[in-house]
Amino acid sequence: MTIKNVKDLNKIRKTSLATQKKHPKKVLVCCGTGCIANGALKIVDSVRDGLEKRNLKDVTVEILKETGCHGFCELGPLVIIEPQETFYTKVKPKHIEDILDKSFLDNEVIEPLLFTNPVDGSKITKYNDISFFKHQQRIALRNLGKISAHDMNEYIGVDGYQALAKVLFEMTPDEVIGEVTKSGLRGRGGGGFSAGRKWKICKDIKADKHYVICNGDEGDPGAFMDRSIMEGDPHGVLEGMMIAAYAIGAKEGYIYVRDEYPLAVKHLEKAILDCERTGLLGENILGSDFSFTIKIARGAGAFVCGESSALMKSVAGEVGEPRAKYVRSVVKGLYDEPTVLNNVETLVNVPTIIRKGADWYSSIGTKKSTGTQVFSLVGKVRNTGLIEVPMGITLREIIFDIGGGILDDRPFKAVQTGGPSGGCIPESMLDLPVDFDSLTEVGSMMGSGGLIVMDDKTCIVDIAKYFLEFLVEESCGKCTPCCEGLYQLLKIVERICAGKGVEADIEKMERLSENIMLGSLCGLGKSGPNPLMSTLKYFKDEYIAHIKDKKCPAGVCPELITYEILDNCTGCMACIPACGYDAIEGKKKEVHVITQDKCTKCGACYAVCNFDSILVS
Amino acid sequence: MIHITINGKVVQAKDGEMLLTVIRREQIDIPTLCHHEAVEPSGACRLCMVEITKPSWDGWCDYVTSCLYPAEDGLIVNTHAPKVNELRSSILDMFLARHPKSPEIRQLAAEYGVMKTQFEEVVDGDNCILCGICTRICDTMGFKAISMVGRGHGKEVAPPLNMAPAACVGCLSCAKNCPTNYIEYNMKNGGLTIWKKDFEMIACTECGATTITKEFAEYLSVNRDIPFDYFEKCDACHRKELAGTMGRIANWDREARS
Amino acid sequence: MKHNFDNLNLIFDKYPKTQESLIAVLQDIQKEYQYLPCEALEQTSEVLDVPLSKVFSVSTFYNSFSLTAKGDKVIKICTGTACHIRGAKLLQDQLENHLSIKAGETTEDMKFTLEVVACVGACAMAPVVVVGEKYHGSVKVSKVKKLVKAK
Amino acid sequence: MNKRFIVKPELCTGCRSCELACSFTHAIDGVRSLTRINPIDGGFKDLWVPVTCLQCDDAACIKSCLVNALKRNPVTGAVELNHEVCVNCMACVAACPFGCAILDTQTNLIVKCDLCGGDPACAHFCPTKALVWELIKKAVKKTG
Repeated sequence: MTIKNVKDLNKIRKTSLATQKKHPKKVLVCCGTGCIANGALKIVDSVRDGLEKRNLKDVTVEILKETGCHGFCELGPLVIIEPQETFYTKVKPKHIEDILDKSFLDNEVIEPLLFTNPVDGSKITKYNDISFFKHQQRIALRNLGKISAHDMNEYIGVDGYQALAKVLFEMTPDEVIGEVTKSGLRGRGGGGFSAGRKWKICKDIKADKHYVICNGDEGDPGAFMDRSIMEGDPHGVLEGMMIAAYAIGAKEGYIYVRDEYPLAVKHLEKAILDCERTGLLGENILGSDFSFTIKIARGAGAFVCGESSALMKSVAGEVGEPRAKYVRSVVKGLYDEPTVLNNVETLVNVPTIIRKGADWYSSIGTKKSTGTQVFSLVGKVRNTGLIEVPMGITLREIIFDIGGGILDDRPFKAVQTGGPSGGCIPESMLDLPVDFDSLTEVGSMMGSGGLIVMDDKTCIVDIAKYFLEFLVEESCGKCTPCCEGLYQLLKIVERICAGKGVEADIEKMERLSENIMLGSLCGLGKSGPNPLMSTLKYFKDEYIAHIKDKKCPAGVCPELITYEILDNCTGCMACIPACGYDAIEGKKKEVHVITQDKCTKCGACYAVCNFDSILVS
Repeated sequence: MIHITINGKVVQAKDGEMLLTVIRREQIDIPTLCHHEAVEPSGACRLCMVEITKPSWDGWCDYVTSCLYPAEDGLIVNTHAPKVNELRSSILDMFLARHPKSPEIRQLAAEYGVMKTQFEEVVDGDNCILCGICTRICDTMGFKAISMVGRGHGKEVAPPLNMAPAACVGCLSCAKNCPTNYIEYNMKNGGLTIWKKDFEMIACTECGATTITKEFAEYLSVNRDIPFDYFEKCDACHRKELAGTMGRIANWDREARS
Repeated sequence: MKHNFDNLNLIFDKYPKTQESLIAVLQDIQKEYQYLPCEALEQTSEVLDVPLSKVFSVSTFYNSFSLTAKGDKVIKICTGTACHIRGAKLLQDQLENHLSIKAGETTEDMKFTLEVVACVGACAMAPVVVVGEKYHGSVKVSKVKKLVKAK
Repeated sequence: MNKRFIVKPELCTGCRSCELACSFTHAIDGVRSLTRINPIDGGFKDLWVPVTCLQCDDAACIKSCLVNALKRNPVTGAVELNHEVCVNCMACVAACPFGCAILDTQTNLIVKCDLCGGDPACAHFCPTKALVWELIKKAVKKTG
């Protein structure tokens, strides 16, 4: 059917809500990329078969929901039974019969599939009782895991496109901009620039065309919130774009999505098609004067395309080299026209801000960083996944309350934020309230919200090397300080990791870093030395250990460590085939020996040993 | 006209004209390696960076590439601020590490006091500094025969698919404007080879001298509406021809008068 | 290698014939042939009216594209930060050793291509290896050989 | 500008003062430039033709320049070459049917007559008035 006006929209909403009411019992299967990797699609099939067997085939659509990501990917596939909110983890197809009979048709709980509290080993039944979810406040992720990601009617059922209707018929573009500005919403892509002010600048420029681009080129390694949002709530992204377009007077929009995110592309394509078919995209949307179309531009794998001018070149089908931005892209962007570029997370917040008001939104978070932020909490932490929390929460709360602490109870060493442009934050700053400005102050940045937790087995110099390797690989090669300077920084760090560093290297790196930051053309180079600089600032000891003592305290850098087998070796022979270099010899039930000349220090033996018999020193 | 201050001296400039243009007009020497007036500035080499400020900026300074920064009224520019000088020598040091054999780079680096690089020299480094002057000129001239290939540290200038570029006419503009004379070409026996492509030079019908390739002449003739026979003689023989024609007319005149 | 290029027109027909479509067209070609054959690049240049040099630049700039033929199965080791911390390097070492190729190379029998890629966005399941289209999370050293056997 | 450059071969003695004047006027950093004007033997007894750019209306050199380095000066009417923009592709040298864009092999720059920006030095120094820079009105009167 077509949605010609607000009345049509409300009719669908009513029907959708009525259906929900009629079928309160539901089976929600998480179909985010993580859960699919763990076999969620097979679960969906099993549930479908199971429902058919129980003569519920006709209402499968109402009962079985293929939802977006819950963020708790490590425990996937996840199944939730509504209305009880029973939360099952690591579900296998063989469990489905039981789940349907006992949990869905009856009110029983299948204990073995419940979440185990890592702290005390107790079982937790309800979704919202799990500390991972309990401390969250979901605005950007509001629909993830709740509705079928590809069903437009369900989105409309949860107040979808109401904000669009509100701006089109009750607000002028200036009022929309005013509201978004007042809400204090800042760009979630990294820069943290006020979204409302950006829109205002763009709108005020007289031009033939204005563009809205949604940046879904989540290039920061370690962050995947944009992916989950695009996959799990594509209509939320579209509605945010439409509101932005109405506010600045754009008729065309693009979503730039990484090609590595095939499911996100698929869901967005479906959502756009649904909107076009029903008239939510196209001419005279909902009977208003507002017309808007959205195209998908697939990125092709270049971190530098997160930089606005490079992204816009990529959208135009060119090489993604940034240009110097003395004229900003909001003034002269795609095809040299004024362009608003916001990232996925920023835009998906907009509909809620419009519906609930700027005052409501700005009451959340801190004064200068309002609202919530989605973090991808990953690395050496117990509960890894996507979380959404109010700004101003401390790192300690995130890592220890939500994340459940460090994996294997090892000591916490650092948390890396902001991806390759950010930095490492040490333990002494765990009580830092997290917002845009506080992170920048300590030499890191919010970036897109990746939080990578590191324990004592993570070598900080190796991390610096890792990010430099990444940046050298991803530098576009246009400007000298970034292309050559980062390369030389990497060479110095490589030398240090190999035990060939000298003390003067530290000062050399600091000076070179400063010049790279001063001289580089775009953000990639300007912030490229951040991971190195922040680790130099907070973990100088570890650099000194590498340089002076020729030791890697974390036991990571191959040239500075040795592997030895201890006497408690049970002679299980697991390490022998794991070693790809024939460096381990030994007989069954006898202590094995490593031939040091052959050992490449790859760590495979350490990884497979179940008896802690391998010593790294 | 607007006024800006460069190194303490107030100078006039056109609104929106790039700072580098103004600086060069004032005969102030700042180095560039990626700048050519025939093409749009790209801001790649970063050597032309200068320190700018304004009285209203409260002591705050910015560092910008002068080739890309438009002049604004009241701007105060320092072309040799300490930070800028340090940046330049650092960049030249990076260049020197990458292209230790290039005489042009060595000379420029020496001018900034960098005699030997403090960084790790790139083994088997070539002399291409990836300034993109060649590719940008080729684009501007309309051939678009060569381009940047790859990215980052492994980037290079190359013809498409690393094969003789169909769109190249052998105008040699890429090679002649390369700041490090990296692009090789070979001209002998009335032929030219560049980018692995062979060309035939047009030989003057009078004296046999060569000026441009047949392909280039054909391109100009077709696309620029120039009769092809213009290209068949060299400039010296054309002048001789003109002298002959004018001479004949003058001689008639002379004879008619006498 | 000989290919049937008839399918190219199906790809071209999906998009407007402008430079804006270039990356999308190249992505489809990459999907179809697992790499970008020269002939396909030449045709793309002609059909979209984009100079061949620009097509070549774009083809070599972005990570998604490859100019050499790949094996039947592409194994991608995610080296995002989360995976790096949880041992992606070790997996790379094991896979390289096992397949006797380095990352970026293809086995002689053209069965496997090994690649390291920046984040695939499945950080919560680190370390991740993608074999063909299938994601494998929390990959352990002991599972590596199975990954390569998996059909 | 209401002046024009007139060449009168019948008055030329081939003394080459014009060449010297041109060369010195266009010197760069004290290095003399290649002359843009050449008295060439006209093929008849005692007849020299000072050959220089005719500043053609439909100039082949301008058409041949793919980087817009050649532009007509609206004041003097001369076609001027901007060396900063020129990429030395030799198109103009090859295209000029009168051979008046020339490569200066000393400096590797292409040179052509620019009427010295409105006051041609050669005319100043021509001892026999074979080269004249004169008001158009006057010229019209004379011929008319």
